[in-house]
Amino acid sequence: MGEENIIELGQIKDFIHPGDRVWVGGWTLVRKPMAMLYELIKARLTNLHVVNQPGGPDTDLLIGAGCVSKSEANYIGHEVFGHPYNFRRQFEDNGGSSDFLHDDWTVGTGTMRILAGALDIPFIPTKFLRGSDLMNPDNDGFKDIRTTDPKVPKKKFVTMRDPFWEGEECILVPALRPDVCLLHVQEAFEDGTCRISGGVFLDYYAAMASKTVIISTEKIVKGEQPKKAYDENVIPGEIVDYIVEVPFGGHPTAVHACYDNDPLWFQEYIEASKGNESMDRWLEEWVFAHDSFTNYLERVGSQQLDRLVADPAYGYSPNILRRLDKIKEVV
Amino acid sequence: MGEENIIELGQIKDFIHPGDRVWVGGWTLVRKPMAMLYELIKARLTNLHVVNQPGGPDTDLLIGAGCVSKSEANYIGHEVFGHPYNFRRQFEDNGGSSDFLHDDWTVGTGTMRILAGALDIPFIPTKFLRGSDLMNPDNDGFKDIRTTDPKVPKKKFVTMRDPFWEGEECILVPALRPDVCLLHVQEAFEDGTCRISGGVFLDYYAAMASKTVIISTEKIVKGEQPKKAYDENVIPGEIVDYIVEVPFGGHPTAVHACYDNDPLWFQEYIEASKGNESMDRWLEEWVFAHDSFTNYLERVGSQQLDRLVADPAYGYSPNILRRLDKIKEVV
Amino acid sequence: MKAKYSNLEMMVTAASRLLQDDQKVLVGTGIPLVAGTLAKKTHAKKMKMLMEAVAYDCDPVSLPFCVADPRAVYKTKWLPTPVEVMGQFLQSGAIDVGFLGGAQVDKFGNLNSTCIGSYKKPVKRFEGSGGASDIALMAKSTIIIMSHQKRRFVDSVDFITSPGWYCRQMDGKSQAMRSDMGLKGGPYAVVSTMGVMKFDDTSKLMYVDTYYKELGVDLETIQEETGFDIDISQAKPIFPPTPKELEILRTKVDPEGIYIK
Amino acid sequence: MKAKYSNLEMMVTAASRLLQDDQKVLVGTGIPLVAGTLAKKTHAKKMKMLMEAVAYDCDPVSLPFCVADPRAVYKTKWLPTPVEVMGQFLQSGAIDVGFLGGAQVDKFGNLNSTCIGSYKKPVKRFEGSGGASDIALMAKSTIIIMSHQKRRFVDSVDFITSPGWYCRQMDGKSQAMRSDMGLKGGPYAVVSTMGVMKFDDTSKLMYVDTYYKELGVDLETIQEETGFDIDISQAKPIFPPTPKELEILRTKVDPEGIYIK
Repeated sequence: MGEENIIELGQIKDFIHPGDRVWVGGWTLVRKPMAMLYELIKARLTNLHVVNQPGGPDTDLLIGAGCVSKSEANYIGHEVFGHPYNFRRQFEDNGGSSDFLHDDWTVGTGTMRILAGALDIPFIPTKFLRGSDLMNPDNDGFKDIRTTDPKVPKKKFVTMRDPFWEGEECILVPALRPDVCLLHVQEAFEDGTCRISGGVFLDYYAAMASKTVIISTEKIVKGEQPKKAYDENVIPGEIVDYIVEVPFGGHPTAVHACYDNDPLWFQEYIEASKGNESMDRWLEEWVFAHDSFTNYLERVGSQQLDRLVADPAYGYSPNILRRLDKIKEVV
Repeated sequence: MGEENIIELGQIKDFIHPGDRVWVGGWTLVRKPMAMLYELIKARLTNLHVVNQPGGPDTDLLIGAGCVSKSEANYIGHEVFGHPYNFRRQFEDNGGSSDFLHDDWTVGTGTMRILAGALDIPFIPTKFLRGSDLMNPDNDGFKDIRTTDPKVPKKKFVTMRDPFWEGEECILVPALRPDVCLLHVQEAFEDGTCRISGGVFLDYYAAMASKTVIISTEKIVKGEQPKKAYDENVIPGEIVDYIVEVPFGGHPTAVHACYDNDPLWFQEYIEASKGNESMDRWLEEWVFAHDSFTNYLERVGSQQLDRLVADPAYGYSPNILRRLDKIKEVV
Repeated sequence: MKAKYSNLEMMVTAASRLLQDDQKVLVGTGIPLVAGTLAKKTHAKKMKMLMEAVAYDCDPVSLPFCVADPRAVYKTKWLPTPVEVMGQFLQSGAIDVGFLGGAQVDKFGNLNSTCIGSYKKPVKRFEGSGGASDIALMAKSTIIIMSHQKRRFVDSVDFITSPGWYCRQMDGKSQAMRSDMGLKGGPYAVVSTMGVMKFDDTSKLMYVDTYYKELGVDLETIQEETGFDIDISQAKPIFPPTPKELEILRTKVDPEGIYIK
Repeated sequence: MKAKYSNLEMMVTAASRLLQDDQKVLVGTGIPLVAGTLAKKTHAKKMKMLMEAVAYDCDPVSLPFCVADPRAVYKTKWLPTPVEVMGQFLQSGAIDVGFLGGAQVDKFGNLNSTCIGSYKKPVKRFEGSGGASDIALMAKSTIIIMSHQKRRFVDSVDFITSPGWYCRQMDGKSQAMRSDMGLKGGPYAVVSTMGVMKFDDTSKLMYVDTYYKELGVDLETIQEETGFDIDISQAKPIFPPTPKELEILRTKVDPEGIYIK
């Protein structure tokens, strides 16, 4: 990309549309492009089809804000912090009514599917999925729309006999083909080249597989770099469409070498996410009330942000107290 | 692997057997494990099945020394230095008689096949191969042995319709499953962890896909390393079976940041490779005559080795004269 | 007299003892991670601990929140992606032990981390498989850790997220024994808050191998808290945590008391 | 008067002029690399030059021996493997121009770098496809560079290594027009030591677009050195290399005279 593609946070909503298959980068509690997601919620985007594998607060939040009508994921949750109540309510209340469709996968198959997407092959064989109820055709969450929705594969999987070697039964799974890919990285160059530390997860593959790639970065690195630095680059600028500089843009998730998870945010969010009314209040206070991400960070508080800043020697912050049941004692 | 798996060059012949499918790492003129190959030739190994994609002086040399009975490759040659006469003679003289079988592929399909091997899936779809005579069943170099040789896939490729998306015709190609993988790297730790600079090519995938992985390294790095250094590691020790320290072990090929191609070697080798007798004389002088790799390097000459040493600022040597037709003028 | 350790501490210690040097162990977050870390810091220092998202051969000095946590990659020698860890190491059968938790386990060691009730209209919906289904399928052996309650130890799980010894067949409907389906691996043990369960070599049914006698657990309680008839005839009292195991667990593995509260 | 540049220099210059800014160009070693480098150092500075083994957006200060040469990765911003360059960029159709050489080309732009004579008992055997077959198939457009001789410009190649406009069908036997097979891309031009050939929009047959008049090349000679009837009716003299093009080619691109001897 060129420098003309360095954008403002407010612009990203223009590049995402209802019905789009959206890949949200990072991994559950780590390097999630939260600042960009808050923008999408403020823009009241609806009918998104979330395809990232796995999902964390990013996905539960988008669901809770009413932005999502379809999700295919292997996991949606907050790991040790608590349960994804917005996601849960979709099933436990409306019993999976047609206004929210969910298709269950696994980390192994999700990985193979986005790899196939990056290779631009329509499907890929895998050994995973066998032996589980995920193979039961009645449990195919997208069963009713596979023949009608062109953004969904016509089948969840197909079995065939290996014609080349021992002739074992194989499972073919369809490629994931996101329309939009949202990633948050530590550093990006003006030409879109990205640098990620602490693990790339599936971000590179998702960027390669997606039609439009939008990246928020802690820092835009300007000017000529030493060759050594180049060796750390993991995403070439050629496959990046837009970048936006957003310090703390991953909060409340952890960004290696920058800052840690914010347990206080999770405690408040998870409590609020237990009911529709409390969730709406949370959205009002934490999203709609802020006309800029700076306002949001003020809401978090500079004292808390300082506590989250990573110790360069570790890549995380040894200073945050992580036992949610004890946090109240110190705050 | 453990430190007990750090071996001597002379031992590697014990881990490779007639009939083995051998992947030779590097890329045509770069980072080829030549010192290990000279050992295999000295051990008079025969009936090897070479599967690396592509091949350079390594493969032409193994063929010329009579070590190879089968090869599947997308390219065998010396790039700008000249033609692979030993490889050529197999066809032009004996017309591809059964004592040497060759199966032609492409870089794209060779890449997909070793990727499938690393994923341990029996085959993978690809868009490559279409439109060319490589799809003509009469041109299948392994046609006669596919049903009888268990080390060869039962079919060269299979076509099928994509059942998931637009229903386009796809080509499935079989995984490559090397028995032995021979690589040359710049640095290895005592636990087998490898560091490669200047491009990994398909070395990681080949190591992952192979039953036995033997690595020659310019240097074995001892002791605890700084975290920063760890980020450069590309092959985990867990998938490495043996390592051997051989400075200049990639000569006459180029090893990034260590030394450059040796045009003089190529000039003499290519000239000799034009006939069976001259090739035998070359093998006598350059391989069988030396009881150690040190002897071989003495034959190359310290003055020439000095000329090949890479300039750290470039990763190669700006000092070698590269026009073969002019070399005689200065040497 | 009252034991000087908790059921949770006994459970983590018992689980850690099942891990050995030279094994490649793929752990999930939570208690499995705690047990794996305890093993690495006690009897299995050379054991390689992997996490699906990025961590390879990790030995955290502070317990990660999740498998992608910066704490998991601190000082690791290699930073793979899930394509390498799951797509290559696990899928190629190179992982020795998979270490899993779940919401429900049944008498054949099938695990459920998807939902309670029907899949379409569940009474309770959980986070989903994550890597559990893949790990239970492709690891050479699986160890399950779970709190011992009647609602968790059931005759047959509501949803087979992670296949045990009696799996779903390729048609997605009927069930068959794992070996008859040509699947390798399978659950080796279930470590609970009351004891360590294993599986009969022939019937593949869960039985009680050891129980936490010193903590006041008796076999009747285990049967009461198990939703199916379980063989207790071979049950032996477990060897309590050593002072060293307890000290390392409390001071080195989870000093913050994140998991072992 | 005698021209102050060689046919080889004219060929490289003509080829470089076909490349533009903002294109992703996948080049093979040899003359294509020289022409690509010349383009980057003259009119197409922003063009991204890729090589199949590792090089991404390279701008060598010294000409590489091969696509994996350390000279190719000098100062490049990213070091991919062939899985990314070929498996992902090329296979997904993200490469704008493929730049190829070969031993034989036919009137439909099919390329042969495999063998002369029959495949099983060839008169001459070559190195093989390398990435040429893949590039000719998946790049949005292909440019071929080749010395102009009757034995190289043939009516029909002995072996279709790299598909042009009239390709081998899926049965591996019959031939069909590229578009009828649903294949994208195709050869855009053949740059030779005598002129620049292009392909008719409808018949897809090769015709002479420009020729090197100033170097004494005439259309009769081109027809003589071409193994099939070639349309010369639209042929125009080519614009000679500018002093700047020649200077950069001789002093910056190949000062060692490795390719341009």
